[in-house]
Amino acid sequence: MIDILHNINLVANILILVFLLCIGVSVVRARNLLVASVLLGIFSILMATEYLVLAAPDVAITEASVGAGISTVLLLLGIFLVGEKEKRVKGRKLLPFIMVVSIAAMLVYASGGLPVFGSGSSPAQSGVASYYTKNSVIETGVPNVVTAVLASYRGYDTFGETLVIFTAGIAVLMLLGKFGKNKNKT
Amino acid sequence: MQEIVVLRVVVRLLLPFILMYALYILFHGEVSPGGGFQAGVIFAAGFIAYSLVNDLASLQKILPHFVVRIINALGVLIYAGVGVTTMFMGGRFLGFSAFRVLPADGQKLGIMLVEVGIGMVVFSVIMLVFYSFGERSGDDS
Amino acid sequence: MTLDALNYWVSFILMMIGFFGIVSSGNLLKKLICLTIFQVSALLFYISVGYVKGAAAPIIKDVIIDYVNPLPHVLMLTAIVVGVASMAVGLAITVRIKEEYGTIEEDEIAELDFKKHKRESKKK
Amino acid sequence: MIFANLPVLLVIIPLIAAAICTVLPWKHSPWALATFATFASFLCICKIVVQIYAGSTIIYPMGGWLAPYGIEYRIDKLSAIFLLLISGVASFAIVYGMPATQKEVAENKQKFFYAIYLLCFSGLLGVLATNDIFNIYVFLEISSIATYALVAMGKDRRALVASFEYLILGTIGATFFLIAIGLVYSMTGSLNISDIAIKIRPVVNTIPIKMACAFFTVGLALKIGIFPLHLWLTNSYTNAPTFVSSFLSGTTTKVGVYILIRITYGVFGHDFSYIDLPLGQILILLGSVGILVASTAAILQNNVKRMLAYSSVAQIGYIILGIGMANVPGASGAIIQAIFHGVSKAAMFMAAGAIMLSVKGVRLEHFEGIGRRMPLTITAFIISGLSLVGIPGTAGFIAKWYLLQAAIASGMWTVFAVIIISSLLTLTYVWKIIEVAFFEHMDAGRGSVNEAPLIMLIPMLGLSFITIIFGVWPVYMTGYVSQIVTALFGG
Amino acid sequence: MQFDNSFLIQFALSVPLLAAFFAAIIPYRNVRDSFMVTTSLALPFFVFKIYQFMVVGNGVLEWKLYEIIPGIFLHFKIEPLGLIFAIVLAALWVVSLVYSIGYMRKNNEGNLCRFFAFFCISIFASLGLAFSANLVTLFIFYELITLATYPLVIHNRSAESKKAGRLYLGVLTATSAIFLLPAIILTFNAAGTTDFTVGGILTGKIASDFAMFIFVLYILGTAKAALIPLHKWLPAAMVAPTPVSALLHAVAVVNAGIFTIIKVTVYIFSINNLTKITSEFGQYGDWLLYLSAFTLIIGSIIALTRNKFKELLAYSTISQLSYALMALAMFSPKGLIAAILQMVAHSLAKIIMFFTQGSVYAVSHKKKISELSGMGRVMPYTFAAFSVAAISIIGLPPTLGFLAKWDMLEGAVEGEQFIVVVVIALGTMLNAAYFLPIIYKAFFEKEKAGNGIVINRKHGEAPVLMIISICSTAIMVVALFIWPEKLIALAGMVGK
Repeated sequence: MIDILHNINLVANILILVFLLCIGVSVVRARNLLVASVLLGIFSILMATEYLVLAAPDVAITEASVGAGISTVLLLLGIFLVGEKEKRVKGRKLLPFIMVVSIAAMLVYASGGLPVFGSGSSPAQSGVASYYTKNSVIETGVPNVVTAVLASYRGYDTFGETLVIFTAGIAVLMLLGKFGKNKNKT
Repeated sequence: MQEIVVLRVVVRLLLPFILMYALYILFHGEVSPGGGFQAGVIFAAGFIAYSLVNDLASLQKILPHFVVRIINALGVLIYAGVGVTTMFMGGRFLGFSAFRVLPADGQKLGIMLVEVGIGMVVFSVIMLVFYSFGERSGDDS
Repeated sequence: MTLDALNYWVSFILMMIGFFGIVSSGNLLKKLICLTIFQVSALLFYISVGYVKGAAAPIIKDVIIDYVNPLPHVLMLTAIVVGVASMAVGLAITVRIKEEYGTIEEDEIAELDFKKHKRESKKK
Repeated sequence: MIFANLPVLLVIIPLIAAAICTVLPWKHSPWALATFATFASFLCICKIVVQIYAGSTIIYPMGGWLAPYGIEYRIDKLSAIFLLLISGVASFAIVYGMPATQKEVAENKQKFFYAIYLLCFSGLLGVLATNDIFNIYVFLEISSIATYALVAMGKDRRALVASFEYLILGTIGATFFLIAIGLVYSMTGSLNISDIAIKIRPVVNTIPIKMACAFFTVGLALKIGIFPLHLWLTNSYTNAPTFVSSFLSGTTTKVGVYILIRITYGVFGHDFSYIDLPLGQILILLGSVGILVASTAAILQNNVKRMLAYSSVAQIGYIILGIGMANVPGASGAIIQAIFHGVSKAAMFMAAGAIMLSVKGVRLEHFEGIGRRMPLTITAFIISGLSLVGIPGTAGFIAKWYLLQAAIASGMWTVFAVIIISSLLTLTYVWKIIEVAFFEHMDAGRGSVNEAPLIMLIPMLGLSFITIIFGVWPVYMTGYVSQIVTALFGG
Repeated sequence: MQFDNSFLIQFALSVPLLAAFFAAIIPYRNVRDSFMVTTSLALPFFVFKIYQFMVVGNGVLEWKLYEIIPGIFLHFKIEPLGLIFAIVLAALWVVSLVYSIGYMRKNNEGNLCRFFAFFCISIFASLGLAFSANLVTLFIFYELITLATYPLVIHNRSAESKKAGRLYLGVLTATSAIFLLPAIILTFNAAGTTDFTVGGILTGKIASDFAMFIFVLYILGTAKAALIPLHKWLPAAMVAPTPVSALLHAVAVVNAGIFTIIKVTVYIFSINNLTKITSEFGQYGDWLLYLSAFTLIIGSIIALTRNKFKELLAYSTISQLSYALMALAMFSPKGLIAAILQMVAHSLAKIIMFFTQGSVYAVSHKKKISELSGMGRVMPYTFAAFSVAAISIIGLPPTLGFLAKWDMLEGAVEGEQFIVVVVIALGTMLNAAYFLPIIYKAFFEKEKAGNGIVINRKHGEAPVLMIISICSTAIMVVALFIWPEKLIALAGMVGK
């Protein structure tokens, strides 16, 4: 039963990846910013599904709510302020393309040395991770290992994460804020 | 903006449920996917939906700017405060085990508090960003 | 079959697609959109690293089965936040640029700046 | 309880202060709070440095979870000296920054300004203190995002474009860094630096590790502003507010250098990074070319702040040279250069800012006759400038001395020549300013130009005298640095 | 004990600084000048004390401050050569100070505070150079001299003086940074120390070709010695006020160059070692000899063609310096003594000449040789002193210059380097050829009216301060011819 499941997973995985590539390309090619941002939303949703397929529900939820939700809303707001048309720029395509293709080839070559996808015995699995899955319930009493690691084992990272978004909020406020009533510009 | 009655009514009906769901995600995050971060996002999404059908001013009436700012600061302070408290209770920074006799209980409590802090920060930051953009667009149009 | 490395490949290729977008497009907001793709690809890479064939999501049940690696998930939650945060700041800056310059096209901005620079050097 | 938790206090005091700053109502209170927090963490660091000078490495497991399962803070001699640099420069800069910020930033935004400064500051400290490679990424992002915002607050609209460039490049760099972490993690299964350093040995020659090394370097090169990737640096230093450019020039790039040293020497090992991989040659090449090109560019500039920015690129080139040569004197030279370039460049930006505030401009002609009107300010500027040149008796000379020794030791005569020639170029652009400031007369139309206020003078003079003090009595510093370097090469 | 014999050095060094301090802070002219002069009088006293302590009661004087760079101290140590340089400085500083006070008053120049402050600081730097006990200390003070004299060169802030100042600074710093500093670092790496030690520190440490390379670097690095490819800064610096030119060309700067080269030759390489090294290169080994001979001849020939008094003096300085270098390049003990004597003799003579030029300019604003006719009878004392100096430069008795040339010739004959003999003879003729006409004009030619020369004898002789300083120096020149024993003895002690 597990086997079938994982076959289905594999098929879904491949399909979604192909979709992702197509949408990624079309986002880059889209001339209209509105279209691009909506496509980006779809991209995020697909990504979320991919995470679900890869058994990462927490990340999936977050990606769905942030990538598809919040960032799309922000982009739309931004586009509303800056206009949706993108000017077509000539030239400056070929050199980047060559560079990018070469780097991509290098990376794909490099990924040959990586541990096999989905193997349970790779160092990433056998490292600290196994400790978490074994002991988190005993040590923290929290069955959701991700939450346990997030909030307790690596709670300090999460503190940093909170501060990152806090910083971003203050930054946007400082750059754009009009603080409700008072309307004096910088 | 022109009136869209259906949408307004629906959103107004949905709003409590969205908020409830957010709280569920927040406090049920230990046994099921989700946690403070997602909760904050969804909580904010509810309000944003509200302001999309009504206008920004009416939203700022029920959720004023300075309140959001205070929630924002408060969230960070809760998170840091938990850590400092644990230091005062003889543990390390963010060492929740110091809260209770049983380490696990302490961890449970600490994680809960921390998640609340995260939720507050995320929610308030999203609202702040939304407000800032919204106000700009408000005086551009 | 050699589809084992497919996830890695796709994440790298996506990354490069985003990179291409950043370099080749002159519109600042478009750059931001491509930047998001660029970042998301890294997420895909991590989650793929953490995946174990046929393993369950890392929420401990009573029956002992093997779970996927939770650590990359945690890291990626953080990474997602970082991504959206930098995008928000970028958007804010873009809006301000639009207000100050009246355009968000790179070349036009450079043109305006160059004019200003020349005026300054003439002023002396 | 306090002393046990010093390592974390030095980071979270500014963070908590930042959170409070955003809701403070009164006029000068945010600045007061920021100053207080900066000095508090500076004091913590001093205490720690005293402990470490005694020879102990401080380890602090976050949340009581021992490494590698939890995140740990690990402060050794290397991180201590950089902590001291960052917090010292910050303490001087924040005192200096009050009048400038008063003029340059709108009243109702100052509390956010100071809050973001505090976040940036603590982010940098967190990077230096932590021993967890992903934690480095997180705190680096805190400081970077804060930096983008700070740069964007510049009065000139070009500041916005500069900060946008910075944001794009910085994020790309960060993502490269992230991918590199992912590669390393997938091969070692750990995130703790000391743990990785052990676990990486068996797999060190696999392709992914080499890729990871390359990715780390590229990402950090973007953050540091190594020569071909330096555009964001010059633009943002030029257009940022006075306080910001004096703070950033002293701190951010240096933290990047720290990470580069920590990872290439500490994790991969210098023999692997610089001998097995061609990294050494690449860094040396980029460094030398960068030094020459950037110094020449600095000579051609007419805007003094931009000149200083280019000179920063050149000086970073020296650091890269030292790191790339990967021998004991080279590394010592790189570290000393990093520290004292931070100090003196901060002082120079402070002086330039003070002059800009009183003369309403930083172009070369605005400096005419400044030597008479603002003697102390220009003194600070010149002392620091001479330290950049490497005049004997300043700390810059010590760094150059070590770098030349390194060039001889590794038999790289071109590098030797580059260092010598570039110090002449440096002298040229510093001298341009001295000549204008002292041997030109200020035209009468400029109105009354007075010496900068005391609150701005004390920090810049203090910083510039530090370079002299350590240039004249370098022995303590050199001894300390040699301990660091022996640890890097021995371990 | 460290303190007991080092306090003399500290006092001697502190005297010019004190004077500089007075010059900087005291706004009232008379008070300032009197303070400076009285302070400056202390320097000869201390130098004399040092002389007594060292030579009479042959003790060792050194003062080690602290480690500048790991393994290298800021370190002062007095040895005969440095002592000679210090004596010259002490004597000529007082004189030139008195003179320049007179000069500046006569031409009522501005910015006197800054002028005198830097004047004294450059003396301080030269003194530090004279006392320095290792290469790095020497380098520091070498640079300090350059930096301290720059404001003097561009004292009247005209455009041309700025250009000249740039050239001055550019050549001197560039050469010292490109050649001298690397040479020092290489020496440090090869020998493990940079202390000046009798018998040299590089002896037997490195291959002779590498040693020759380092030696070349040293020679190129000390552009203050104004060998021909690197001499451009010297004529350029002539835009400075005359006392400054005197200081630069007679007392501080050029002597610093010669001093550095001699010091390196004696205490880093050592004479014998260098003779060995150069002999290995056969004919090419004597490149320094040929180069200095070339400089000597060319400098004199250019001097012949000049009509501007100052330029003529500048080029004669160039040729005179290369006398010393040529004597040194023979790498024989006699040659060494000759070089040192030449250094002293040239300083004394040349400062007189500059003073003369200054006085003439001060009283009658005449700058050209052609205008000098008849001046001798208007300004008898000045031109008498000038003739003494000219004789000394040409190298005739009864002057110190004669002794220097004599030793040079002796050394050349002993070393069978007859080219030197020829060159010296030629040089002497050339010197005579461009100095005797001046004396002749000044004393025996009638003052012709017309072609732009206005006759006025109202100005009379120069102010008394200037006359005093000139004549006293002239007396020194003669006196040192009559009682040279102590000087020669001291010169003989160098490198022993």
